[in-house]
Amino acid sequence: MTELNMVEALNGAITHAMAKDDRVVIMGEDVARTGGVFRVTAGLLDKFGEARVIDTPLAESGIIGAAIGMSLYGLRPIVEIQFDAFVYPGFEQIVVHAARYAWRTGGKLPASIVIRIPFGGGVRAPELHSDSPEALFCHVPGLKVVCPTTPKDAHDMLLAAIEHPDPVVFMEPKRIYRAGRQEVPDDPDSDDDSILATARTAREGSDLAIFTYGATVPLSVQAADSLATQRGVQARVIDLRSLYPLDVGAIEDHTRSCGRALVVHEAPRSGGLGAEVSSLIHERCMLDLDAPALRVTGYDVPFPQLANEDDYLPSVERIKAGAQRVLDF
Amino acid sequence: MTELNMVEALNGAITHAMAKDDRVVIMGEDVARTGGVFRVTAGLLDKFGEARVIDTPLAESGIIGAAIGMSLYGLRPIVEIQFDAFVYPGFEQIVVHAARYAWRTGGKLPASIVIRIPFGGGVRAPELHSDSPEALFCHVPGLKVVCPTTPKDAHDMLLAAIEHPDPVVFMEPKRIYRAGRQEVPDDPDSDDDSILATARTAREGSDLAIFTYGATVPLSVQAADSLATQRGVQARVIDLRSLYPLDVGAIEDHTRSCGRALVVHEAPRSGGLGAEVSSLIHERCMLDLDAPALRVTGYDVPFPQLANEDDYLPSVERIKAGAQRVLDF
Amino acid sequence: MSAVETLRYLGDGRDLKDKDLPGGLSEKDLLELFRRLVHLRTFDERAVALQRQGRIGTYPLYWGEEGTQAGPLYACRDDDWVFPSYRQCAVGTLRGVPIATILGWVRGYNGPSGFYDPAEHRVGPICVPIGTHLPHAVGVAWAAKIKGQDTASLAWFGDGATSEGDFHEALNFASVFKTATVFFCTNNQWAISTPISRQTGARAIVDKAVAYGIHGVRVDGFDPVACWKATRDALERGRAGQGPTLIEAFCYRLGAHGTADDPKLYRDEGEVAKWRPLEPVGRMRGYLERQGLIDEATIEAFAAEAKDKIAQGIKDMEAVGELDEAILFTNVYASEMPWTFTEGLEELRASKAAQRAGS
Amino acid sequence: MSAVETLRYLGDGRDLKDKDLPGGLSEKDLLELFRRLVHLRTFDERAVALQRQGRIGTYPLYWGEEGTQAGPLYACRDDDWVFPSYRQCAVGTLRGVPIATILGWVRGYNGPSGFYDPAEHRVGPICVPIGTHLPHAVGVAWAAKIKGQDTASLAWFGDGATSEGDFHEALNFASVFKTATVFFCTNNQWAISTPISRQTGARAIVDKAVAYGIHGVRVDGFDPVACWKATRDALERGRAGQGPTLIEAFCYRLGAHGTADDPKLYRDEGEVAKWRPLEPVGRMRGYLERQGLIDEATIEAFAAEAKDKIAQGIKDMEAVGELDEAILFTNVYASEMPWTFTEGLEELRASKAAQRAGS
Ligand SMILES: Cc1ncc(C[n+]2csc(CCOP(=O)(O)OP(=O)(O)O)c2C)c(N)n1
Ligand SMILES: Cc1ncc(C[n+]2csc(CCOP(=O)(O)OP(=O)(O)O)c2C)c(N)n1
Ligand SMILES: [Mg+2]
Ligand SMILES: [Mg+2]
Repeated sequence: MTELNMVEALNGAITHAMAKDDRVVIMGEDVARTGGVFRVTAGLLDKFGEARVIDTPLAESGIIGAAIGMSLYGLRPIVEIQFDAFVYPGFEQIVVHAARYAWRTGGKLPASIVIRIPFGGGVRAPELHSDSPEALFCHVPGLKVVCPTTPKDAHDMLLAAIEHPDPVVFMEPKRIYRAGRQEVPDDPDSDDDSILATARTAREGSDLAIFTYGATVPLSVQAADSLATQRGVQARVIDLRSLYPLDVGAIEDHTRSCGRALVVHEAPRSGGLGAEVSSLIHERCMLDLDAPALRVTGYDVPFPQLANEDDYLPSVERIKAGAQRVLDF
Repeated sequence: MTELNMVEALNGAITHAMAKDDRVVIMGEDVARTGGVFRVTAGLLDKFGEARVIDTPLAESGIIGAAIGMSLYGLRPIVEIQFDAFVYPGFEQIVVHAARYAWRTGGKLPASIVIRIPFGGGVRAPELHSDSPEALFCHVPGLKVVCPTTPKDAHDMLLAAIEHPDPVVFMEPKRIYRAGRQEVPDDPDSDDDSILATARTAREGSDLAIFTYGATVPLSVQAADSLATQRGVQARVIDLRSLYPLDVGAIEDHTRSCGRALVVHEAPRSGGLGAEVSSLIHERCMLDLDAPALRVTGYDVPFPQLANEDDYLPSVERIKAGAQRVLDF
Repeated sequence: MSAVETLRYLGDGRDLKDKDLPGGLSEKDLLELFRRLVHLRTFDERAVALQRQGRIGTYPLYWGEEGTQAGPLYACRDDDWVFPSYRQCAVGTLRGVPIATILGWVRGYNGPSGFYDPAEHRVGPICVPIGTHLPHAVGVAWAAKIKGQDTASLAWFGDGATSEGDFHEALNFASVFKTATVFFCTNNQWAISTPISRQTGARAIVDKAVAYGIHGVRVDGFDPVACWKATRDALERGRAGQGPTLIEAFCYRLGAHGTADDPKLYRDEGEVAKWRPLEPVGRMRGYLERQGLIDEATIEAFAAEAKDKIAQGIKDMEAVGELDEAILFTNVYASEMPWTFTEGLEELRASKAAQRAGS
Repeated sequence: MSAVETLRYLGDGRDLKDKDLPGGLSEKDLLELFRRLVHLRTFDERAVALQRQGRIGTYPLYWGEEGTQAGPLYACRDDDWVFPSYRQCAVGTLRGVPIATILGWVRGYNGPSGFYDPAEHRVGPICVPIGTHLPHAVGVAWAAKIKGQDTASLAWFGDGATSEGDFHEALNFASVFKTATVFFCTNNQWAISTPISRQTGARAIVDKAVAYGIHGVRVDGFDPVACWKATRDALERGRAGQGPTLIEAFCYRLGAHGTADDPKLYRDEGEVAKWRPLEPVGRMRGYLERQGLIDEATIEAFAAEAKDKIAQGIKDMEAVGELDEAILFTNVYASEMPWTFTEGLEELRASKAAQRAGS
């Protein structure tokens, strides 16, 4: 079995799902002829034909709205949003329809769609190609929001998302699309979709729990490694995977067993997912905390021009500094 | 001087601004001929004419986008969104343009617009007429987000928002539009716009600080009064007024002096503004806290059908229960 | 600019002459169509009365638009999906949706079973956000096409809806992918207080079909037969792979926007009076009478039947007892409740218990 | 269906014959227009080279679309506002925007002074999100009208942009409020890898004007004079209160979508070769030569001037030194920095200091 990067793993998952279930279609801008600007859908057009691998007109609300309609008729559409910030024109369809269809129909007819969104910075892209909008979706009732960090998780989580009855916003950390390779069996370890609701331990440790997701997971692991060598402290890194609902059990357990916690993400701080995680930590584990849980995040500013993006992005240095503040409290 | 309710106070503020500054225009669906579905703009058409009091086509993205364009040419447009959930089609224009124009132009040309959004439930309205989307805007870099709770604040804050150079999302708690009357002088107390960035103490007390905004302010005051009579504890109620940026000084001071804090809002809990306030409280005041700060909020569900809305809305009872949990910790 | 051609069959018994009816409508069909108009009219008038009595919430009356609803629906095959806006809230009752469910929707309270299953009736949920259901109609017909089936779809919307981006994106998608979708625009010339002149600079809404290279037809929206005919032809073209059709049903909003709206604030009631005599129920009844196709007894029978059905629907709605607070949470996800819901429900139940105990 | 009429003046020296030029263009104007084409072409070719050398970021080349930019701009009055998309990123340099500022934008780094002030040049910021600047153009002309001024506006966008809801809403608003706005669509028949046939079912993009009851014109997008003429007429109509115009500049995207794109993946280079001879710079040069309006010396002078200006612009861009991290925060609000910014900046500076110390 060959090792795959995240792009190949996602491509494999879609191929696998489309081969075994002809209700699955993939649609979006430039997904067919070119196989997507990130090549996630490369080769699918030849394999499954243009009825199921669909280059759409340039209209995100129309894409998502049509996908919702397809799902009502029994298809399982996967939508690709070309870049993070281009999901905003489709925001209304997601909030008022994708998220509310099950509720509006007394639970009888959910909008079973997957919205794939390559997100985040670090790829030296032009304006509006580096946003991290995930927290917006976590505040919209009726959605599931997930974010894989490893090729295998990306593969297994996408397969689970496609089978999941409720709409899933599938955040793909584009910065680590090709960062590392991993063995990825065609069939996921389990066929229940618990992977869509549970966190994963990315690094063991007992002195500090670092909760994060996406491209800041490997950075947090690096920070933890360097803290281990430099200070001899062992930080545990938790890859949240599920952004809504959060794995509150994991958040509580890891916080309690470490007594100290740090939350890391790339999105702007105010109203980011870190605020929710931090609130849960303090509301539920106050007495087990030796220090307040802190946040290392992006700043409350528009994602900067590319020459400055390294100043915006949480760095290993900033994660370490945040960890120190929690440890030295 | 006569006493005004919030609707009349807002109407007065717009009249005042339009009379003294002909750059100010008001636009939206049904704002002119009928004076708005809530009558906030009643009478303006006759006073200022249809060039400046504008019934637009039914298209929120077009409305907000055109208002941005007007502001580039030197006007000061006020946009009325008819109901909370109908701002979503305009979301892209708000996030990628209104919020980023100043940044994109090196601070030289901000989008100086005010987006008025009657929001929240409790008015027995149909689906999508009762949303509380404010937290979404608080996570969008480049916006100011405010929410008045009294007629006088509504008047003074709207005047300040109209003069403010940056885009202001002006959340109007429709449930208390006509709840109470207050003396509202034509000219605000101060002509600096600090009112857009500072919290207000709605009720004095020293045992517990309740942070809230909008329609849950009067409810929190009621809860505090009843706690005073029933338990002899005095809860201080803080009307945040500014949702972004938050008045962190006030949050710290009130938390420290009370030692206990509760956050209350109507929006769904996860990722709501309460998460940010709670995080700030714990990150900054941990050692001054006798108990974890808790949240009393709406649930993570779509706003229910109107017959059930009282089950969704934070009630005096639920606020008291939350306060008790903090007090009895 | 040349006047816009408008399809019309039924006269008004005065200046407008009756025309020969299109093929495909037997006398039985005509009576059935009229029966449905009576049903919708009766529902509407009863609903307004219920609202006045405070037994249901704000209600979007459609008095005068019965023909734009019953006509197109009668042209649909039973497996075709239709997507109503709030203005067509009751149209589903012609497809087996319980009257009580629709009334419950207006009342804001649908009972434990909740709202109907759109797939069961091929009737979309009542759409409140303007124009947003149009892409769904496209998706349904598109999905059928992908599955190799010729199921079509139809969406109702108003003149105001044509200003929204979703209208544009939906028609564009339907055109590019040639989906069998009928875009049925009820141009009643008002969007709450906003007149059509503030909604578009186009000569007519039907002209917007040109922008998508699709077929467009304008019909007399007060003529149920014209609404039926235009829709039937559109469905045939769609199933034949010729793509979508934009139908403009030109009429006038004879009632208020909703029971909370007061049109006197913004329009001249004289204009309303001018249009009122053209309303479809009396119009079709007059036609059937002129043609000797109906008698008093049948008319009364239809009226009585509708009255009984709706009376029963009201009983059923009001029989639905107090709602368990769990309803806030139970139907949000098709999958199992997340912990946030179970904790929320617990908190809610505890506080309600405390409240009961307290008082 | 009838063929779409396409306005054209300049021949290609082969099958396409030269036509008499429209009034209003003196020989001086023609030379000036050509000079601007040369300027844009030179910028584009240098920018592509810079990208290849890694001196700037991904660049949206516009090779062949110079006429759709210089032509319309030359028709504008100096106080008219124009709104470019990324594809017209350099057009502002014809309105006094420093070349270094545009190159800096592509490089992702604009120096302490940041981006230019749109009001100073009446040139909107380069718009990345497709179609979203069209409502801004409407708002500008609308505001002028409210102020009793006849300033007009123009927005450039592509064929793909016509699929977005904002295109529709903007044209509808402009039509209803009769704003003096020119919607200039460069139909280069591709949206990245998506051909125009996947973008619309309309016979031609210009047909979309009918949907708004506005004027529409189709021109040869490789003919700078036709682009100028259609725009000038549109501006006159607009100032006269006759509302907006939709101009479709029909051409072909001769280059890649951007420097990161490989068209071989999705289109036949043979087709490109077919269109290439029609490109505007050589085309206008040929015309001027056939008419004896230009000589080698002038051509070389224009080329040299452009080369020097852009060389200087590159120097200026690269002279901009390391950027202070404060730039992340300083320009987000026109009002004073909130506490979240001052704290953020503090954290950032501390961690960068630590990093420097550490290494
Ligand atoms: C996106 C959105 N914006 C605003 C509204 C508020 N609203 C409800 S009905 C209406 C007017 C609709 O007019 P039209 O489309 O002509 O339909 P009609 O009511 O005449 O049937 C408006 C503005 C809404 N429901 N959705
Ligand atoms: C809202 C939005 N969606 C998607 C994109 C990604 N994108 C950038 S350019 C482009 C194609 C645009 O094609 P067209 O409008 O024809 O302009 P052209 O590039 O041909 O000049 C796409 C899809 C974007 N920038 N904005
Ligand atoms: Mg209408
Ligand atoms: Mg193009």
